[in-house]
Amino acid sequence: MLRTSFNIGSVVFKNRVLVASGTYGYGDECLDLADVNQLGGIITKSLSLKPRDGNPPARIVETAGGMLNSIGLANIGVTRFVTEKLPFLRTVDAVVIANIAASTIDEYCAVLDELESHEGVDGYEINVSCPNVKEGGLSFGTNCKLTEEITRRLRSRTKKPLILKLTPNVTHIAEFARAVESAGADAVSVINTLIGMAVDVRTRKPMLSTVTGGLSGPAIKPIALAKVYETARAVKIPILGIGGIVNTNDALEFLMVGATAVQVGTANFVDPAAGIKIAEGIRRYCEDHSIADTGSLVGCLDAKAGVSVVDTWL
Amino acid sequence: MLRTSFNIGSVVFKNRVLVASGTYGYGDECLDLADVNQLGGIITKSLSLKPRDGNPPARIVETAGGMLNSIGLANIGVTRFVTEKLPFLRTVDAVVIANIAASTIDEYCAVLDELESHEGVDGYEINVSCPNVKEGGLSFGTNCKLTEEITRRLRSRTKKPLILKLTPNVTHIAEFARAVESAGADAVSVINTLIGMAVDVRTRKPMLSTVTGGLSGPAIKPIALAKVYETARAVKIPILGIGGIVNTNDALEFLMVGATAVQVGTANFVDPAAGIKIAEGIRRYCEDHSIADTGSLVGCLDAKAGVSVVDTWL
Amino acid sequence: MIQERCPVETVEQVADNVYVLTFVSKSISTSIAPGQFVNVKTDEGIEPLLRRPFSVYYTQGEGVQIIFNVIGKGTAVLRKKRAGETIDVLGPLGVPFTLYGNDFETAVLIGGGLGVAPLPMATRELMKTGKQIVTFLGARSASIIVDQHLQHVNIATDDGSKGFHGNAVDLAKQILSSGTYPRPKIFACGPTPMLRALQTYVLENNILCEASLEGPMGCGFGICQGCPVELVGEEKRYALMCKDGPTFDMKKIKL
Amino acid sequence: MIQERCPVETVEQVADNVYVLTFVSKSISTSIAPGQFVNVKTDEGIEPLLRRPFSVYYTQGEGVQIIFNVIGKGTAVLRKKRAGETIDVLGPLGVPFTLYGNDFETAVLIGGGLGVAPLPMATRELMKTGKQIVTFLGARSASIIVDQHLQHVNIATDDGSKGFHGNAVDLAKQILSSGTYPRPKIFACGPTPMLRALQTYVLENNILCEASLEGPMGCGFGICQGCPVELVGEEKRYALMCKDGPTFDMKKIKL
Ligand SMILES: Cc1cc2nc3c(=O)[nH]c(=O)nc-3n(C[C@H](O)[C@H](O)[C@H](O)COP(=O)(O)OP(=O)(O)OC[C@H]3O[C@@H](n4cnc5c(N)ncnc54)[C@H](O)[C@@H]3O)c2cc1C
Ligand SMILES: Cc1cc2nc3c(=O)[nH]c(=O)nc-3n(C[C@H](O)[C@H](O)[C@H](O)COP(=O)(O)OP(=O)(O)OC[C@H]3O[C@@H](n4cnc5c(N)ncnc54)[C@H](O)[C@@H]3O)c2cc1C
Ligand SMILES: Cc1cc2nc3c(=O)[nH]c(=O)nc-3n(C[C@H](O)[C@H](O)[C@H](O)COP(=O)(O)O)c2cc1C
Ligand SMILES: Cc1cc2nc3c(=O)[nH]c(=O)nc-3n(C[C@H](O)[C@H](O)[C@H](O)COP(=O)(O)O)c2cc1C
Ligand code: FES
Ligand code: FES
Repeated sequence: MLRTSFNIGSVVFKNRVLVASGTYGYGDECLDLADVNQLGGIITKSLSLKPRDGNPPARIVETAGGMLNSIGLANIGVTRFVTEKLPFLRTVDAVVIANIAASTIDEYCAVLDELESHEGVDGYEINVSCPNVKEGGLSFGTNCKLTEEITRRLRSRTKKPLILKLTPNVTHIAEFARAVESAGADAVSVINTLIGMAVDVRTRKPMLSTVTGGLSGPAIKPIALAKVYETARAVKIPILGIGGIVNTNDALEFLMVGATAVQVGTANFVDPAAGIKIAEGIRRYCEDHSIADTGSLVGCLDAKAGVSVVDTWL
Repeated sequence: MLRTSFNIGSVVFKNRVLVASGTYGYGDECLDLADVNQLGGIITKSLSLKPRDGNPPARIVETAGGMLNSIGLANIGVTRFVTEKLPFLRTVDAVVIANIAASTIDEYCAVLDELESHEGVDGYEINVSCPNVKEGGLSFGTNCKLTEEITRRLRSRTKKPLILKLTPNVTHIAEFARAVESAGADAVSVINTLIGMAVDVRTRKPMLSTVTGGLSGPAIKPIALAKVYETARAVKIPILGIGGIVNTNDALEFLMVGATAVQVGTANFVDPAAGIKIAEGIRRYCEDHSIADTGSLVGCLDAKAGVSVVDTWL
Repeated sequence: MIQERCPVETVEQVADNVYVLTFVSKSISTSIAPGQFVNVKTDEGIEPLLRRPFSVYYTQGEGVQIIFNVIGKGTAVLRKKRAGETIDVLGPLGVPFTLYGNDFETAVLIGGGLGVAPLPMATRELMKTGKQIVTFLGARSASIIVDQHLQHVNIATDDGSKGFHGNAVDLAKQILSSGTYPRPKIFACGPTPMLRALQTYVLENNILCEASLEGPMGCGFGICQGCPVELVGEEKRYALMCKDGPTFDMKKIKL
Repeated sequence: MIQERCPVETVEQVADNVYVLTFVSKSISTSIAPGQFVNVKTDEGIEPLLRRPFSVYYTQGEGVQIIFNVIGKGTAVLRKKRAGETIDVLGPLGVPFTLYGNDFETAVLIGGGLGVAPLPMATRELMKTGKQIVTFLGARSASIIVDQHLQHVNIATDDGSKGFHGNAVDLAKQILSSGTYPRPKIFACGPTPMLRALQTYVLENNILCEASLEGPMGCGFGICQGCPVELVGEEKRYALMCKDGPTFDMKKIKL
């Protein structure tokens, strides 16, 4: 009998495939296309204290093997989430992780406190790729001290799993992983989108209303794998691997480099059942290779060359 | 009559398309496939003081819309370059830029001095994505102070155009651009490859012998464009835009976001005449849009939203 | 909404660079309503990565037709499809045109370029209601006009190569102003500039009008928030083109 | 070396999951030598991004043939090619087998799996030299054996479904040890494990042997440095598979 489950803290995920924040709404948008109960977990769209309209169009543009988005964290806000979405999510047989975004540390705390005061959320993923108003809009996620402080402040307010979602747009992601681990994070999600842009040569305008946006999809998979690999050699807490996963093979690569589980993002837009198919694919792979516990795939990469990730000759 | 030329310092490039370092050998490998005289410039494979064997196989793996390489800067070394390659390059009617790589600052200087003492090199591009032995192998390119120091040391040794090739694997590339500008660089090349990796799930081994390598090709174009855009708003010196350029449209995007010229890399492996076709395509575009000087395309992007590049909500 | 691998039946060229692809899907052909769309994964693999939304042009039995210009990656792939190959289709998606109700007597259909796409389905449905129908098609040139399955078609071309020399909106204004069409409601689809011109006209003259919009979509079914349409006089700032549209009351949106 | 858009003539299945694609190129068909390869852009666009190297399997008039297993992206595209479609081909590339010279009397051709690819061209060339030829083909199973255009073929299958139950190298050893083939030189192509076994044998018995190697390539013509082959007893550590190979003297390389 194959063991597919794993834990973060005391929370048990029935398999190692989750859907990534912002790529599955609040879990109730496409129930006729995919049975969310077969997922290891659902991570909500980032929730802010007040509802956010999001950015003007265009918010999306396709690129080579990927896509850019500039949604601007459009979301219904934590209050409406609690009243409109939590009731359904309580009925779901999958771990429910609320992703939180904010522009001040107090706001992060306020959203978390609000969610703590209700049933239904099993844990938190913190999106630190947000402009910090206090620092003139510099992203929290590119500032190690602030990321650490957010973690410490939130840690003191919840016993539920606290997952910090790291941005790849930094020099040494391992530094950030170590900082949040020491500040009490239960896990890290690696990676959020990479900053990118595209130009419409016909109009000479940026394709996105905000000029730049976040790059996701298969194009970023090699970068995401390297970031997970770097992180895995820096911390002991579980890593949720994210970036360009569209099939079972992709997911296995992430597990092998050290991810405890994976999140499927962009692929959901093409096939809302992608995550479920991948969970099934991992099960089949394990059976074919007579593996008894999907956990034995985690970090099984056979890499003699212990070279540093950031410092090869390029 | 369309003006296609531009200058870096006193050196005149006849058009805005160069071939990128490491993707065109020493310019003499595929003369029967492409007429290098039609290029704006040729940038040599990185030259080190001593010849380098490079890394063991596998050095290359294809990824979604891109490729990873871990060549390990295999090159014939500056001495053999001078005797075996310069004679041919002197006959070429295109700007010849020697790219220099090293593992100590003195070594950078030694290679440059050697090249200064011979005819045929019109300028230098400095590859700082190299492990710095003094700092235990940490890459020069991720250390702003060291990158600045390399620039200053080299600046004092040559009057020829000095181009610093920046790595994208940093939080704020603009910082590095400003630093090298203030240290006397004539231009910056943006970007070198992004660190990435791939796993062979069948063998559970990394696809590259060095585990990680450099990601290039269309997959990285959106990231490269954002880095060029960020750099263009930080410095006044010319920017050579690089990253995933395979056709005229790609090149125009780079010019529009602020690149003075572009470098074509990976595309050369598929079509050694790609750069020439792109130069021709830019010419046609200008004629069709009755543009008199390709320079008027540089930075012509119509982007009202003056948002910061690194700090959008992701 | 279902996701289905549908066999391609035919791909036929119907005008200059314009093709009609017919695929077989009983569930979609029987459930789709005029103005709704399907979201098509044009090819396996990751190029192009995202699905492509297409209005349903017509249905016959279990056959579902989409009509397209070959513009880029996705449509280049679709044009090459051969009978028997399959495409992965998601649909029906979006809110259809409101073709029923007594708030109008004449249905005025306006299509600019490939904006003709949703009109044949609408026409067939409207004929059942016994309403009067008049159609205005605009295009750059006669060579790209597609006017099948339509009623009382008036044509406008930018180059004057066929019908009225000008655009469809100006032609429609002219003819509607004659008053021969009582209590009109306009159903329009086309490029944004055309819809803007139309919006000005219908707001000034207080004419009922629904438009089918087009723009980039990430998912097509409401999970990516990638398709905002700016609202006017509403509490929330944006609607989603894929879920709240693609058809919108012209009074409610800012183009 | 030329780069040419070549029309595809046919794609025929010749064994289980094995196909032969014939394209038309006068310049390549007339200039290619046994052991050389062509580098094929299987599809326009960026998926797959890089060219795919293929040994030239056979030539007839202006027709050039490559033989392939459908393994991944590139070969999946090639299998679907239809007559009249074109592929972008770069070639001839690499160093051919050394088929001439008096240092051998018997040419021993060994092909493992699709390692058979370069052998028909070599056979045709060798027949002109009047040398004795013997061929050993190995495969997982009979269903994937391709033995056209060859001479004196001995077959080995891993599952024993045809010929010798075992691999081609062991079969070759057996038969060569009988001594019936004077002054042999081996020309081999196949998976690396097979070539390693062969290398051990030829070095121990001091038999002339050239092998055609396979591995990832970025460009195929020497500008990317992406295809190192480790050398032994040479000053420089690596040769380039694409330029200095793909054929190498077994004495000179470390597999
Ligand atoms: C609700 C809805 C319904 C639609 N119905 C139809 C339909 O019935 N028929 C149809 O042909 N298309 C329709 N579209 C548009 C369609 O989804 C594709 O965007 C279009 O076919 C181009 O896809 P592509 O992959 O060929 O081009 P892409 O490769 O996606 O784009 C190539 C280039 O063309 C530009 N481009 C994209 N779309 C357009 C456009 N419409 N006009 C001009 N340039 C463009 C892109 O910015 C890009 O630079 C609809 C879109 C929506 C949202
Ligand atoms: C000099 C030279 C000559 C060659 N001649 C031939 C030939 O005559 N016929 C032929 O079929 N191929 C030949 N190859 C291999 C060929 O170039 C391709 O690598 C192979 O066809 C797979 O390409 P693909 O795009 O279908 O698979 P890809 O999409 O490139 O690979 C799919 C997956 O299969 C793996 N893979 C790649 N190649 C192989 C392999 N050979 N065996 C097992 N797994 C693999 C990859 O790691 C990847 O994970 C030759 C290679 C070289 C260097
Ligand atoms: C349209 C879109 C919206 C996203 N919204 C969020 C979000 O609200 N919060 C967040 O933490 N990440 C968000 N992400 C990032 C994804 O969760 C994921 O980290 C990223 O897309 C990389 O994974 P992928 O390549 O599988 O998509 C979003 C991504 C996309 C494409
Ligand atoms: C195989 C390969 C070898 C490279 N070698 C070098 C090098 O020696 N020095 C250097 O500065 N950049 C090197 N680069 C980086 C390229 O010059 C270029 O910056 C990068 O590939 C991005 O451009 P592209 O996407 O057009 O390839 C190399 C890239 C590739 C793919
Ligand atoms: S396209 Fe994804 S929400 Fe509309
Ligand atoms: S494949 Fe590029 S050098 Fe050999």
